[in-house]
Amino acid sequence: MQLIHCPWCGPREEVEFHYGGQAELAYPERPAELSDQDWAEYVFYRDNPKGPFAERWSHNAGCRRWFTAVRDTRTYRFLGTAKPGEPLPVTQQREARV
Amino acid sequence: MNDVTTAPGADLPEHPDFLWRNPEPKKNYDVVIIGGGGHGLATAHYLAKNHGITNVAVLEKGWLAGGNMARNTTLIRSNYLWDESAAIYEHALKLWEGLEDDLGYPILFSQRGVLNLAHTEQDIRDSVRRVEANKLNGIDAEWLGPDEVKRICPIINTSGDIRYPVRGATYQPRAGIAKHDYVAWGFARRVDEAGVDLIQDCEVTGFTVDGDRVTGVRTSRGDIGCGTVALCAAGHTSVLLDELGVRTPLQSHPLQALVSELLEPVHPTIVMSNAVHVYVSQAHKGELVMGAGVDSYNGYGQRGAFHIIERQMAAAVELFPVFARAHLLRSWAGIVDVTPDASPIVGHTPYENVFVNAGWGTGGFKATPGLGWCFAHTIAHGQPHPYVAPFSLDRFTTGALVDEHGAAAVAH
Amino acid sequence: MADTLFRTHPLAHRRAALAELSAAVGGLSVYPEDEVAAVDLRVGPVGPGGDALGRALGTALPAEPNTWTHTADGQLIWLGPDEWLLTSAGGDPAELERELGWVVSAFDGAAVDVSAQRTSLRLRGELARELLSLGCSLDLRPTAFPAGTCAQTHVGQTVVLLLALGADDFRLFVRQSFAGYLADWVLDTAEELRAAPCHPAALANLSEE
Amino acid sequence: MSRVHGYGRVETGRTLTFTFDGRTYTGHPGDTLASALLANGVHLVGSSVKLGRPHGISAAWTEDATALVQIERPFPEPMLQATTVELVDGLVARGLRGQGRLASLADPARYDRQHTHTDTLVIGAGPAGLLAALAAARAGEDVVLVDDRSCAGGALTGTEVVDGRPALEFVADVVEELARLGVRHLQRTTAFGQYDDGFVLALQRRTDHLGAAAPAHRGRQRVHRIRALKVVVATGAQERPIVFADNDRPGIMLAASARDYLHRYGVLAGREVVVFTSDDAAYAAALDLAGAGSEVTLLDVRDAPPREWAARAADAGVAVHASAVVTGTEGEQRVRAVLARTVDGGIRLPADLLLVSGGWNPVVHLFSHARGALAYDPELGSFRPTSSLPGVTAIGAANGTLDLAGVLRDGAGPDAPVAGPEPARTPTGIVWRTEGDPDRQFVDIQRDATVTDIGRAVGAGLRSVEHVKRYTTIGTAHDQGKTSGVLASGITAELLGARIEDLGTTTYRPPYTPVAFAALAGRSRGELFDPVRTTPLHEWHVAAGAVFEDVGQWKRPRYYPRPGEDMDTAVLRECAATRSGVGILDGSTLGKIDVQGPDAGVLLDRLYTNMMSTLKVGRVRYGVLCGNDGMVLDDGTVLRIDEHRYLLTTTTGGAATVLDWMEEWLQTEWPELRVHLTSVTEQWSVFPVVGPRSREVVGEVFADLDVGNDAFPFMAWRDTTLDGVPVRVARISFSGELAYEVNVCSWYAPALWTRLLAAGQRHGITPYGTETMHVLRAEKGYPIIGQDTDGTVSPQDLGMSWVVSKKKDDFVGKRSFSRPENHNPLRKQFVSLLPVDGRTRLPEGSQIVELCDDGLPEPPVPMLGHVTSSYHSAELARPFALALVKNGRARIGELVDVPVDGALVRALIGDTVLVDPEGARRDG
Repeated sequence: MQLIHCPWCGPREEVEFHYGGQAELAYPERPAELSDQDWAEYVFYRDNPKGPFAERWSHNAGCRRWFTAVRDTRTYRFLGTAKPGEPLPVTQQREARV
Repeated sequence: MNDVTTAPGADLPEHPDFLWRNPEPKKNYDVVIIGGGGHGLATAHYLAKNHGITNVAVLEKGWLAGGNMARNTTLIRSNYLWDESAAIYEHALKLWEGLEDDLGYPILFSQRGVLNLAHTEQDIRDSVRRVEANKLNGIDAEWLGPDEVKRICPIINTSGDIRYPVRGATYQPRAGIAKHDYVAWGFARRVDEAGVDLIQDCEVTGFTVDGDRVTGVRTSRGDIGCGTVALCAAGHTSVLLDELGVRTPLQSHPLQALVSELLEPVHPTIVMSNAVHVYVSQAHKGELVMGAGVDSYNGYGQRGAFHIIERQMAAAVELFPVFARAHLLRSWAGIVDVTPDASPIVGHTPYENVFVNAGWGTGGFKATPGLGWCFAHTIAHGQPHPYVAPFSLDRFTTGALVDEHGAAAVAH
Repeated sequence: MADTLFRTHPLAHRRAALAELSAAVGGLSVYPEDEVAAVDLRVGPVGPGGDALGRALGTALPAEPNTWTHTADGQLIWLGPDEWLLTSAGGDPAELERELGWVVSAFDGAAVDVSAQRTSLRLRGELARELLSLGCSLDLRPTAFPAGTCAQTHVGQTVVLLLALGADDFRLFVRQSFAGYLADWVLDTAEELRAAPCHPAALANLSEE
Repeated sequence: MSRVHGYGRVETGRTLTFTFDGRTYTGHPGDTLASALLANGVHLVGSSVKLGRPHGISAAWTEDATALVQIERPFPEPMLQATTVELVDGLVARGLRGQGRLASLADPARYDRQHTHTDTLVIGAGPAGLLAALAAARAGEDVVLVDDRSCAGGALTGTEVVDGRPALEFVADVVEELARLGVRHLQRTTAFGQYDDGFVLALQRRTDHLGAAAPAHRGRQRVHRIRALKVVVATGAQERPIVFADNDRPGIMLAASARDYLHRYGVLAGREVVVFTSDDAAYAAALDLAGAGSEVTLLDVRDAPPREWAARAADAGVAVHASAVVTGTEGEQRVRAVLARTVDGGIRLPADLLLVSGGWNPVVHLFSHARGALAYDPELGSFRPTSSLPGVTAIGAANGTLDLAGVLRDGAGPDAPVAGPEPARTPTGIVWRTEGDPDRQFVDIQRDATVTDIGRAVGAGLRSVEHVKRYTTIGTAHDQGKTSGVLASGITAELLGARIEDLGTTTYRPPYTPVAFAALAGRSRGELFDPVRTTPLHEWHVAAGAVFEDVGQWKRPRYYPRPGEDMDTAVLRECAATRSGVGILDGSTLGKIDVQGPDAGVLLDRLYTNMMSTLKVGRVRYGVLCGNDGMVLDDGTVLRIDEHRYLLTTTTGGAATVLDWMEEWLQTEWPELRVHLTSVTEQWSVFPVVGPRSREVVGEVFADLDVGNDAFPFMAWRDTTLDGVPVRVARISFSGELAYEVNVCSWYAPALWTRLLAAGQRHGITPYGTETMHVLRAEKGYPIIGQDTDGTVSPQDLGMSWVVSKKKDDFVGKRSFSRPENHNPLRKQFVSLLPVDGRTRLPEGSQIVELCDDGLPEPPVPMLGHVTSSYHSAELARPFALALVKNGRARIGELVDVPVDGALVRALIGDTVLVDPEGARRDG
């Protein structure tokens, strides 16, 4: 059971939070102009790295605010959290893929 | 002193004196299967048996069948909602029914039936829908009322005054359990006999690529050339495909399970409840084997959060009051690879000689022989077997999903 | 027919059981509180909107997360970075919403009457923290959760807005539909705190140390 | 009796009576079942699982692998270790062969959990843990100390000297000071799992040891969920046996355990004792037992036994054989003789107790749970922590420190109290097994798993300890390999010719010791298993005799049967009353979201498939929400309250999901939008007043409201007041009837409900439940999201293209509508089905097939779709259904078959709207 640091409310138990998957996925500017494949990538495809991963979390049972966290998917350890608009707390995933 | 006369598990068969060689990898193989779990081994088995392809290596980064195969709760059933799912799982179930003979290995396949409980009006609708679909697909299935549920599994609390009373259940009599290690080792022994090299402690770290073909794999035990690559790496598929620059809509999540101590038989079947999130069977030696839902976040850690276990225990005691003083003996987690529609991805990749098999979520074990059969066919013919064709990657582009969430959000 | 529409407290049916509990357990008092007007306020915390709202309320908005302040007849409670709950014992909900809505709308804010959305349960006495610790994962040590702090968190399996009013004095706002559950949870959990009708030797042994 | 005068800490002044395997014995408070059995000379406790070999008591605490018992009274509990069951009066137990038995009744005991936060958690109240706790407490830290035994002191027997006084006096002093310093000190509390961020779970046994005096209202066991900034693992070490032939007989025990029985319980476990050791610690056991009156012979594997210990042994009359190993034992129900090889050749030593010590295994489980790395230490012959783990330290024997002085230093640092002089330690001889018949050398005694089994595994080609574990089942029994795990690694390495360092050990996983399911369930049982949500009218519904339905966590009235009515009758009555007169529903569970801000309309336009920004103040619009995949997520009505304010409703089940989902879009995608979302689900109670007489009822109650059709048309809302209380009335119809949804602040819900009922009395106003609501809406073809849809249904599939805006450039899900599959002509579409016989109600969930005149063909039979809703209609005087059917709208007027209970029911595909297709009633 993790202790997750909500950027506003501070450390709270994992059960107060909702996981939102990969962070930094922008809604396409003009979906109508995307190919079916590109649209499918936006809707369904997510990174799945083994290592640091930038994710969305929402402090559901608390302040109801969404924030970004970088978490290591091997150890589950949170490397940092950030409010929306703030830079990512830690450099994240694609190290292995760029 | 005590009145037990037959020892629990005394009738469990011994393992054979020889299982497999531990060969050094060769320079080249016709087919390299990445992942020495149930699916990799079954694929190798049917490649040899059905297609005569034996110049094959199965590369396993740890110990053979040490991933989800060693961590699952061994439930086998085919009562899936959609035709596409029902077809592959039923194909698997039929193979399970003959697998002990095929492998010459006592896999302890025990067809004790599965009850999927319904607690709400919507559960009942979903259950009837699935039962009726199963019947039309030739799969044994029935809808049972609470009294019949009680008859099949007397320890279920079917009284009306619990928080979510049991309103009935679907029942598939042919469903069952098998002993996972025995299954893996049965396949492994056959595969080894056929001349396939099982290579453990051999982690694939990269690929050598020539245009749209992969010519070899880089491993912790050296480079290995290959004609065809077959990915059977479950939760690690994304990591491997990332090396090839191929994206898949897979997410890896921890999935926990647990066992109790050995108990005198009380639980003759398998019970699953989606609404209260638990499923239970009693294994051959008497331990209660239980699982729950997946942990919400991505993880490769083979462990999960304890509140999931606590919730699962609450559900178990709610449904089976006599379990109150059974004891949690050991808990563990596997890494399940989940797709957006809760159905697998099997078939082509952008590389012409690389085939993928992943995304089985909680259904991997039960599909083992069926997938092995169909994936071997796919590799041998270069074209998806009809049973796996609906599970191509391009369904996410066309929208032709096989969405098993709705009526079968039932994990496992 | 009555002349005015009467109010019904969501915990009316638990009042007697809670009173019995409070009488039976020394060091614990639990009771449903009277309804108060409550308005959910949304406005940017820093800048003219927050200032204007503060002026209207006669007190600055608590900017520190997990804190609350007194107002003339109620409380101003931090709910989120741009969200507060204002309670008012004497206020008229609709009027309050209208007046504050008029203030915050000029700053793209919002004011919503949520008077009946939640109800509150008061928990007092030296055993109050002990009771909460049986179902709340927060660090409730007096140093970590002193008077003036608040938190939205779980008690049992429901979300509450928990306020420390004093050293051994808590208010639990709970969504009205979950209020019965929370009261039942308190009643069940407080069994632990009842004097043990048992052998004195056993009592001595029950001390955990 | 083998109770020795002058030893032990049990309360000999009080006698407890208990029954084991049908015979009655006595013991004392402070005994465990195992110590009481040994005190009564009972060594045979159970038998092995596979071979049925007799098993006794082989240790004194949780490491015991053999003495498994079933408790029958006071309440049946399967498979406990006799060594950990505290004796109480009236205890009834029996020995086990492998399987425990569950009670046939529910457990009446209560269980709970408690959250504790602390600066430092110390696990283990042995000398190291006590001193660590003391140091932290003295430094002003908040400290929690947990220990699994009934009292503090750990492995201290009382013979040691600390700080110049007997060790247990020292312990008592520390315990007292800890209490003074406010340390929360819990005995009988086993830390069983360590998770992330200093999170430790510990099980406290609170009442069992009180026997009949246990207060029933108090939790029997409590799971402590402890969050600590620092965790100190001071869990000690467990003695490691040495494997030899017939090492599983009753009367064979770990050496330190025999000391424990003597000093803790005053029980001398044998009179003729052989001690077999490769470690110094067993000398203390030999000397203590000799001092208590036993004849003791000591066999030391090592060629050079520790000089000082050997001298003490000689003084005590204990014969010491160096370079000696046990090769076998004799005796059936208890060991009778020990066979050994000494430098003088094979000998046979008569014995009623054989003590074994092969060194020590640090208890690293809790450290390892938290991903602390372990490595093999060749001096210990075991695995110990190597890495440091943030916030977690292992000290004392848990970290491989075995001498008392060192342990005290581990706990207290340089200022540690002084330990009395001990003989210097001679290195442990690392011996996994002796020579002898490997078929009878048991590695995992509980599983009857032998050296032969490991040999077979290795011969079969297995190279990993995990494979060997699975092949042999070693380490999978009740004790989870506490004594066998390291041995198995050692013997496997030996047989493979590999290094144990390279082979490693199997993974330690929670729980450290078994935990009852009910303890983990805690208070989440019965009604508290999951919260029950109720509306303000719940008590009214109960009094009215409503039958409730679970909808998510809500309890909703499904119907209100009158005496003698079943559901069908009641629902037909409720439907007829509503369609012909007036009915009233408690619709308060509907999700409600207040949307405010200048960009409210923009947000709604992006989320709903239709246009919401054009809605006029005072009007209502129905809307559908889709996911990115273009499938229907939820639906509901939208009221425009003013220029910058809307009120949305969602389905009952979708309320939380929709609000979270909208917040996600707003906060993560469009934070620039000036909009705020607030849940007002419980703020407003909602009562649809439905039926041709609804206008009279609503008009009568709200005298200030013009309810005429012109002033107040369909899909409009109006504010009014009643006795000064604001009320919002909306003309929304989910039934196709003239209807007014009355919204009021929930404080006044019961009062207003009562007013409406009173006003409706002369019109026969009829409260109706969800079942009637479903029938009425189905007659109108209104889908219920989640019942008629399953996440694979688009608005177009529902026949709702009219709700999908053509004007908007984009909204969530729009792009997915143009994917190829969305234009598949064989997509399933929403239609009605009328059973041709006019009698059969098609079961919901039924599958639909093409007409088959000759009965169903062999499977697989292609399916066309399924029945999503099905009812008997009072209005139509016949059953009807809604269904999703492939290409259904093009097939209206065609017949299909529906298999029901082995027969085929023929049904006609029709349009979804079966009642009042023109909408005259609704609009009237």
